[in-house]
Amino acid sequence: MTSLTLSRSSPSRWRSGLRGLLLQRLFQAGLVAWMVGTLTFVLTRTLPGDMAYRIAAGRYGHDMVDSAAAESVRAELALDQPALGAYFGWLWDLLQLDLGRSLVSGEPVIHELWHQLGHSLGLAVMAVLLSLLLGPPLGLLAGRKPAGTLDRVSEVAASVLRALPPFAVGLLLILLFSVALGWLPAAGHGRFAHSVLPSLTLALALAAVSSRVARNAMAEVSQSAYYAFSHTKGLGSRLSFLRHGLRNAALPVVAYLGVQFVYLIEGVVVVETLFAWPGIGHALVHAIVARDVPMIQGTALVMGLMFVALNTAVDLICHWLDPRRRET
Amino acid sequence: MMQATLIAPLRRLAWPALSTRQRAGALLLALLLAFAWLVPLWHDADPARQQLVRILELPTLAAPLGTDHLGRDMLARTAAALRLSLGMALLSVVTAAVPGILFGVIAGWRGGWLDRILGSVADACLALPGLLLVLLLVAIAPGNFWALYVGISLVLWIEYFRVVRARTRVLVASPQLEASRLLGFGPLYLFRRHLWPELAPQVLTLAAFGAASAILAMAALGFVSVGLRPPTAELGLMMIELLPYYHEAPWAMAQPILALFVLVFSLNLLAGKDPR
Amino acid sequence: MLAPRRLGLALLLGLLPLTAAADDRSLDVVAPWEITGLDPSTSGYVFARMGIGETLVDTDAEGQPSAGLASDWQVADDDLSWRFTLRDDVLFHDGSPLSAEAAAKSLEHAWRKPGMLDSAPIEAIEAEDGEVVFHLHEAFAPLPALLAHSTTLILAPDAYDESGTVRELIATGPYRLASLAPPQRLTAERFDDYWGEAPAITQTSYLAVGRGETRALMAESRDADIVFTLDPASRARLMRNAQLSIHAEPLPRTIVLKVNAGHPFLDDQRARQALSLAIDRSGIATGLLRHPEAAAAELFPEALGPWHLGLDAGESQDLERARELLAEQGWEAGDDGVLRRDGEPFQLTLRTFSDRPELPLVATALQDQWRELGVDLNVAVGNASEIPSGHQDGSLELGLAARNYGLVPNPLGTLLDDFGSDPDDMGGDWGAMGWSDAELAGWLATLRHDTDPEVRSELAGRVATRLNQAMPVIPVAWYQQTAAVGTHLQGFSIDPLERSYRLDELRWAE
Amino acid sequence: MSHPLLQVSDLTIHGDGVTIAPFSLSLASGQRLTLLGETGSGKSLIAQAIMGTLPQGLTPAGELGIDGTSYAAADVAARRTLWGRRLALLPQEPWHALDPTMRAAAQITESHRHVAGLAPGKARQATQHDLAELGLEDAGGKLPGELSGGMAQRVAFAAASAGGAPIVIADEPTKGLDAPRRDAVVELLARTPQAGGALLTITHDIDVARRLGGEVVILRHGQVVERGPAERILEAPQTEYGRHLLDAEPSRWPAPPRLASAPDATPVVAARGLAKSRGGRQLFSGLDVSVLPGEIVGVVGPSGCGKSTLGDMLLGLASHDAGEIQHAPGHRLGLQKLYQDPPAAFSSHWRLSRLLDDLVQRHRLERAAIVPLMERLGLDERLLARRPGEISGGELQRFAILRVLLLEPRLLFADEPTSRLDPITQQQTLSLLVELARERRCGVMLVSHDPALIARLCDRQLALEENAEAASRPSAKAEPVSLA
Repeated sequence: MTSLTLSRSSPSRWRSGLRGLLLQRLFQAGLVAWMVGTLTFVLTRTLPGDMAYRIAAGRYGHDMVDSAAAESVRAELALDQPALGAYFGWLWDLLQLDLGRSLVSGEPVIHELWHQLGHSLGLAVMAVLLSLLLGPPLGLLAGRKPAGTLDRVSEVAASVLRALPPFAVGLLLILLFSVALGWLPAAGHGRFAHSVLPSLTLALALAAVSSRVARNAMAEVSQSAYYAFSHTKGLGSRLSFLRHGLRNAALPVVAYLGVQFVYLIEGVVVVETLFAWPGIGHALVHAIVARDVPMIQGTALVMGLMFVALNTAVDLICHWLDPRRRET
Repeated sequence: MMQATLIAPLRRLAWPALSTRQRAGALLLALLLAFAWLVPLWHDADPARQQLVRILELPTLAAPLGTDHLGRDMLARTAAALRLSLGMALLSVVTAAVPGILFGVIAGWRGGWLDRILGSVADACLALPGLLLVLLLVAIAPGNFWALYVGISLVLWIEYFRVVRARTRVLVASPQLEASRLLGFGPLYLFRRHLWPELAPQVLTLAAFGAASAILAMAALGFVSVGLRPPTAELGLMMIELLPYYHEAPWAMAQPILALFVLVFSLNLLAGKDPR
Repeated sequence: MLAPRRLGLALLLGLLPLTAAADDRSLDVVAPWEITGLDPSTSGYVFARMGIGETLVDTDAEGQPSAGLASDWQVADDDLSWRFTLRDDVLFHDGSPLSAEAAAKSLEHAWRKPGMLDSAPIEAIEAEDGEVVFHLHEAFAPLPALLAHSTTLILAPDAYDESGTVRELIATGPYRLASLAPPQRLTAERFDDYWGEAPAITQTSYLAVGRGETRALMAESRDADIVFTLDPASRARLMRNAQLSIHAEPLPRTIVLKVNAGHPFLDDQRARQALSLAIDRSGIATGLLRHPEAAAAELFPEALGPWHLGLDAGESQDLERARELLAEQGWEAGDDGVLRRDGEPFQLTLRTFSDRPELPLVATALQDQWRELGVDLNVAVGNASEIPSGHQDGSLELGLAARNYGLVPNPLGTLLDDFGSDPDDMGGDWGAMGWSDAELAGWLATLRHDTDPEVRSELAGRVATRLNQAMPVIPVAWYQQTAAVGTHLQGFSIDPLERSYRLDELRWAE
Repeated sequence: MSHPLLQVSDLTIHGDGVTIAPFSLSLASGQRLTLLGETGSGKSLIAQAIMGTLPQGLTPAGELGIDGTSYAAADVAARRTLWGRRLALLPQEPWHALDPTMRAAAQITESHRHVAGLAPGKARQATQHDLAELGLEDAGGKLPGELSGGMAQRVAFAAASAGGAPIVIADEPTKGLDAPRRDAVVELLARTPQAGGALLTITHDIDVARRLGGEVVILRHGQVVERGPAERILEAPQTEYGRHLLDAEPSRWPAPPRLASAPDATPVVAARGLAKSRGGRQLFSGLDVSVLPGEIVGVVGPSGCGKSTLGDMLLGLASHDAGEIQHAPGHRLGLQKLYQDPPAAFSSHWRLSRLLDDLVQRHRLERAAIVPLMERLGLDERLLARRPGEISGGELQRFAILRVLLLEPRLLFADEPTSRLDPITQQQTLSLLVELARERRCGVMLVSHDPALIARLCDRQLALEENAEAASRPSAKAEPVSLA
């Protein structure tokens, strides 16, 4: 606890708080990388079914897969390597940031990840931005007058959206925007227009939750003593909201962003399947079915690290927004 | 004397008072439970019995909610699916709540190094890509209920842990616990009288949201055909099987979605304010 | 090599690749099958169908082998060596000419990798004075048919790197690969110095979309010009759409039940026949596949000529007869409705996979229909490779798959794989298991090298009848290839052997 | 005499269970008025009615005259425009009224900039000037969380008055502050009238009313009991309640019964050479303390000097760095503690009867002993059916004493037990405590920062020295335990 009587200039306090945070996150990233890697390694080893056959099915399709194909795959990939040797081999490659090659397509895993994860990430980022446009502003407005009409309506709407499975929402959007109105392509990828419907489907689910979080935060702020004092000081409702309401209400919303990404990945899988989007969720399902071990481990690793990076970013924003956190 | 207090906590854990909104949610849930468990009593159609001649029929007397794409009775299947989903939701809530609350109280109460360890374990668990774990677990034991359920509820305990730890820290700092300890009461009494009434509403809210997300997760897995084996009636699986017939028989697909919607909606109402 | 990364980057930066001027609009094709990579052994079927790659042998309207890159071919009188003479005016996409050496080298790569050439007894492939020569160590009549398969696409020598993996797709087809974003998408553009007649449409794209509903919606919203493989439910709806014309062609592909005849419950022919008799084929065809003629009482559809017996699917169901057959073998009905024989319940596990969405559906139908008979069936929906691996380790009891008897123009190649011509080594990954019939092996052996048409059709009839009695593989339903085509296109037709989408015959309707 | 700055005529408030009798006042420039009364007397409601911040369900009636223009009491919207410009409110517990995520200086500058309308540069200069004047030169860069109670009070005052409002309303300005800071607040408030403004103060502290001077109005249950100049009202109150209220000042309390036990009796607790440091700072060292049975030992010192820590050490709740502590032989339950904020020491979810049953069951106590003790403590039987949150602070503290006495304590550490109670309740509670302690020969250590109270009640005093002005404000009520 830095001694309070000493009043050093705030930037240096900001830096020491920051260094501590980054160090801790770096350690967590290392821990996650190792845990995720080992866990997926162990789990893929315990998967039932003969790996050679599964990879052959992944490569040559269900028409052409037969024992000859499986044997040739087994020979090519020397699959019956002892488990421990393979594990340390993988760990050593990992240290050199070489994730190896996909057993099914032969492409380097980094290459596949860049393509598929890139698309998924693009979709996720668009979904989050869209949800931030839809959810929190509505929630903040509803929170300023708790139990008002806007609050009730937005609550029912949020509950409805949270109760509908993503593919039902996706289907409705396709029927409306591409079949009936013809504005947007139903599925596929390539042009920007292709990514609108899938990210909107995800955004609606996210906005439903973030609007409630924003609404609760704003309700709490608007009943707080400092909000009342800001009014009686003469700042009036608009200035009070901008200078004191917004920032204090934004804290829980930003903190919730980190958690939201966990649920987003789940929605991405469903949306990718419905909209034929070349994302990571879709690829992951195939990788596991085809026992493409390097691909599984690479994906798990990158998703884990991405999550840690994201949480660090959220922490930094929270740090910037809330000076109190810099003191502890 | 000590055993008296040991037995006592279980009996007299008072449930929190519910707001009107929550009472409406509880009522809706009760109706669904009644529907799910009472239908088989008076409508004895077998959910798996097929009549390929009478597929996607409109509701008739014999099949009050019509038939699906294999001619199976939709009323029986929806009821069976609700039973499964509710069972799954209850199971995943309990296995997430119990460790979550236990570790949360321990971390909040003891603090210090124990708190830091449990905290970093929780963060690490959250960093694990939940989706990947579920897919791997399901691949290990394809189609069986337990692998699916463990995978889904693996990550849910962290929310309980975080909320309970935060609340416990605040309570441990307040004088009421110190006063009771000075008056000679043991830790179990302190939990029952001081911690539990404070935590109960939050836990109920998390339980309701957790159950809803578990059910939706199972439905999502069904969508990527990683879910349960046929002919199990599960809400997510039914939606996927009936999805292709959304134009020809929209009412067929609407039923599982409506059932899921009412179930999740009642849980959301029951949940009250979101403590996250 | 055109890096798909640039495509990913373009999307991320939100750049809008401008759609070209009206005339060279892109023809967008949508189908369910994903592209694994550049190698013909894994994704050759997509490149063949999109007119990017070609094979030595092509097929004519009746599905018989016809001239492709090879103008014609003869077999030496000892039936052990085949000579294929090549067309002399063929250029690869990189401008280099097609030589015998290039073709032989490409076929050798294909032969070394898993593919169709495995099932032919090839000794060596050489190029001798402008011709490709195959040396076999025993006679094999269907060799030309094998060379029509998409795993034997002919690529230029620099398409391969030293280790034999395909670096770049340099083939001879009317279209050239423009971009590839596995597993979902590729685009192609017209190859101007194509040896054959240049196609009317200049730009094409292929998109793999797994879900049937999405494909149907893309057809409706005109996002795709041609959509292949419509799911039964959407087909009825799309029929009523004025802007779409729906095409359907029977395919030589059959939904079959691979039976482990070595299993104690199933080793008796009567048990297998009982299971077959309990199947309500017309119910499955009309209710599930929405196509009554799909009900299959026998393995081979009409398109396979002499192999087709013309049995009526209507009478193929007889539940009483099935119960009698099982009773004869000592099965009595237990109180829970499941048959028992000296304490053991009649319980089996059926393995199938969801790559073809209709298979789990048919499995669920079989489950219910056999319950009527008293057979308790577990359905395990897993990966396609579980059936061949189950065949190898003997753990398979029942497998439901969609066997393509038209992989090559003549079904004999597939039958040799599935049943075998050597009496003491019968059966195959996707064919019979734990079952042998010396007589049938003999017939197949003669068919291997006898080229006289009467003998072939008479033997074919006998093989088909025997398979229909012994039921080592129980037929359930036949397939249809369906496609929804926008009315703004003309000249569309479906290739019954699924070898090509025939894009080069299409024109924009004015 | 210029026309009055603030004119209130026949102000009444009615709503669910609240009736305030017609009330009028007139404040000219330089004048001060103090509303004095106990909790529930309606003094805060009058201030809120004038300001226009009454909670839902309460409707004011009557006329207000501000700077000559008249406003209907019910027309809150009109008065909103005066906030900060003509009417300034200094809220209760100002450390909660400052935005926790904004630095102190910024919260003052924004009033100069947006209310007084100064240009950004000028507003910053004005803020520096205000801070310097209030002795807060280095507090500008700090967050409200880092300010002590007194510092927060001054920052809030600067922020409220930066708008240049002549009329200042101060709501319970000294609540939760210790004696030295109370005087600083009175001097702070006096600036407004000296600068030509008008000051309306609401307090339950008689000493503050006396120091502020001007007119004093004593309120009880919404009725004006007595009103007049401070010198007359606070020295010679006419009404019986007035006298009763003044007698509640510690300096007027009758002396308690002398300690009966012999000085050489074994002390309940004896400690020698105690030392303790916290957060790197030495709180005290070489401290000797002992308490005889039935003796009242007072503990005095500024907030944050370690009074509570000493208590925890003697009760065995906290470790001590040096020295040793002997307890008279007896059960551990003999060491008990009374808390400053009574509701925080109880779980608010259970009825008091249930809590008592738990205690009786836990220690197999004599149930018969409860009723006479309750009568002795002036606690009505019917209170047992209520929850801690549903009874007054005074009653709850007496219930806490009941709870403790049932265990026949040997040593009772009372940590500022009555600092949050009204004067009269404080007097009743403390006299009961002393009486019962003497009777049951229980040693009491009484902590308070009101020297007069300690001098009057205690047999001996223990003073803990002044330390560097610790930044921790009065033991702020813990995070609101009740459900948000």
